[in-house]
Amino acid sequence: MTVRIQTEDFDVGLLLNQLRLANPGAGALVSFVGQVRDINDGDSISTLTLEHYPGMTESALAAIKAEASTRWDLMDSLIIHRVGTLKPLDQIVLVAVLSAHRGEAFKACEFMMDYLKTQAPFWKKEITPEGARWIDAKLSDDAALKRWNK
Amino acid sequence: MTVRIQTEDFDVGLLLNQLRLANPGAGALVSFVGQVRDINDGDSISTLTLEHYPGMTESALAAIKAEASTRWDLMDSLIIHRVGTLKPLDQIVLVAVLSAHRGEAFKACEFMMDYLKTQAPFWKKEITPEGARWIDAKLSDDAALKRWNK
Amino acid sequence: MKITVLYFARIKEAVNYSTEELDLPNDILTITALKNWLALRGEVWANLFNGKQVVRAAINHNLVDDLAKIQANDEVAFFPPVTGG
Amino acid sequence: MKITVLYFARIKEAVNYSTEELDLPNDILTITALKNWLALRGEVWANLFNGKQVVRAAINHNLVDDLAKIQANDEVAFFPPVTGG
Repeated sequence: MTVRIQTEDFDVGLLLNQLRLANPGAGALVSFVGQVRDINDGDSISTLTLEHYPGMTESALAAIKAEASTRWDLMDSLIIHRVGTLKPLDQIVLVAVLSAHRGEAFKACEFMMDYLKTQAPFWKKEITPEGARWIDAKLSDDAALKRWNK
Repeated sequence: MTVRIQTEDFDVGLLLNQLRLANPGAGALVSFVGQVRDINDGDSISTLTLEHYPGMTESALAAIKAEASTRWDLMDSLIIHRVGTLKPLDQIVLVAVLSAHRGEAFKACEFMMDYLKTQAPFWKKEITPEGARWIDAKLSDDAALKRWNK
Repeated sequence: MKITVLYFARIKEAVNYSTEELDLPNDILTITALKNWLALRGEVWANLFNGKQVVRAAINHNLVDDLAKIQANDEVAFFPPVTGG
Repeated sequence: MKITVLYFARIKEAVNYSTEELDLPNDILTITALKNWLALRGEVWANLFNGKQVVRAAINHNLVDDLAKIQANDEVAFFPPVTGG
């Protein structure tokens, strides 16, 4: 069960294979990769800088993984999130969930992303031709989170 | 928009990167990888052979992708399914969906898997220490499909 | 009318071949009628097509239900419920 | 009591530093009280902490609501709604 915050890029193929091959009883691997889009709110993006809260970020992500494991029968999961300055088409985040069957893996992966988006202390600032701007949190992310209330 | 039926293995990392990098407006890539489990119904698995219906398989998978594209705003998607004889830990299937935002990508990817499981003409036969046996379709897969009825 | 019939998976193994060309009697116009007609071929066929096990059908690569109509030159396939993925 | 306060993202930029050690008056016992007290520091602080914009808080790395109690040596953080992923 891995959580990593890093500035470097990550190799999705390698990470998914490691997760999968270490668990021969697992049949289903669901993953999410987020990338920096070239255009946001109509403006082209030069760079995207991710700030975070060292210490809290790791514990928030570990808590999200732990909560997913109590809700669903998972064999392993993985969260890798980059910080620092990225450019369009760079990978931002990988969340991967391994389970015996696909239903639980899909639910757990989406749950982890919805929690990450609303509970983990990351902030995004983008540079556009109009200058620098902080990205606002989305109401749709709060709505996505509410679906998981028990 | 790619559909492939093949006996060879596939490189998930390469395929996901190609899909992602060709679409700079996409922020969300959700994928499912299915692998051959080492134990099924309590018996260890030596090999798993996938038979299919050439011609119908391709058109069924293309129809599944097309239906997903009408239901959600997707930028691209991919289905690769292996046939022939596989062993535990071999990859069976990759379904990947690229969208601007994650909610649609998660829904479309799970939808495509649920349809594939119940509508695409594949059949699995496994060799165990007890001999060969065809795998029965699961009622849970039919139930999963019904959730998508409009 | 003439049609092609394909069999897959455990049905193919039971009947011991994968495809045949058939010239149907005039009154065999639906999947149900074709199943009932095939069931007359003997015990193996009766066991498969007497309705006690689920046999799915496709016509020209489309999944159909048993009421579907068969036309000349159709490719009809019989197979167990699918189990891919 | 003494606490450490951290600021992040646009709040850090507005106050122009990222961390400070504070010795709180005896009646500052909750996040709400701390926000109101910080708002007295001047216009920049008032704009941030007068309740007109959403400022999330964490105590010792846990997200908390504004009624949460502060204890000596706590690490309190203020930041905008998060936008990772």
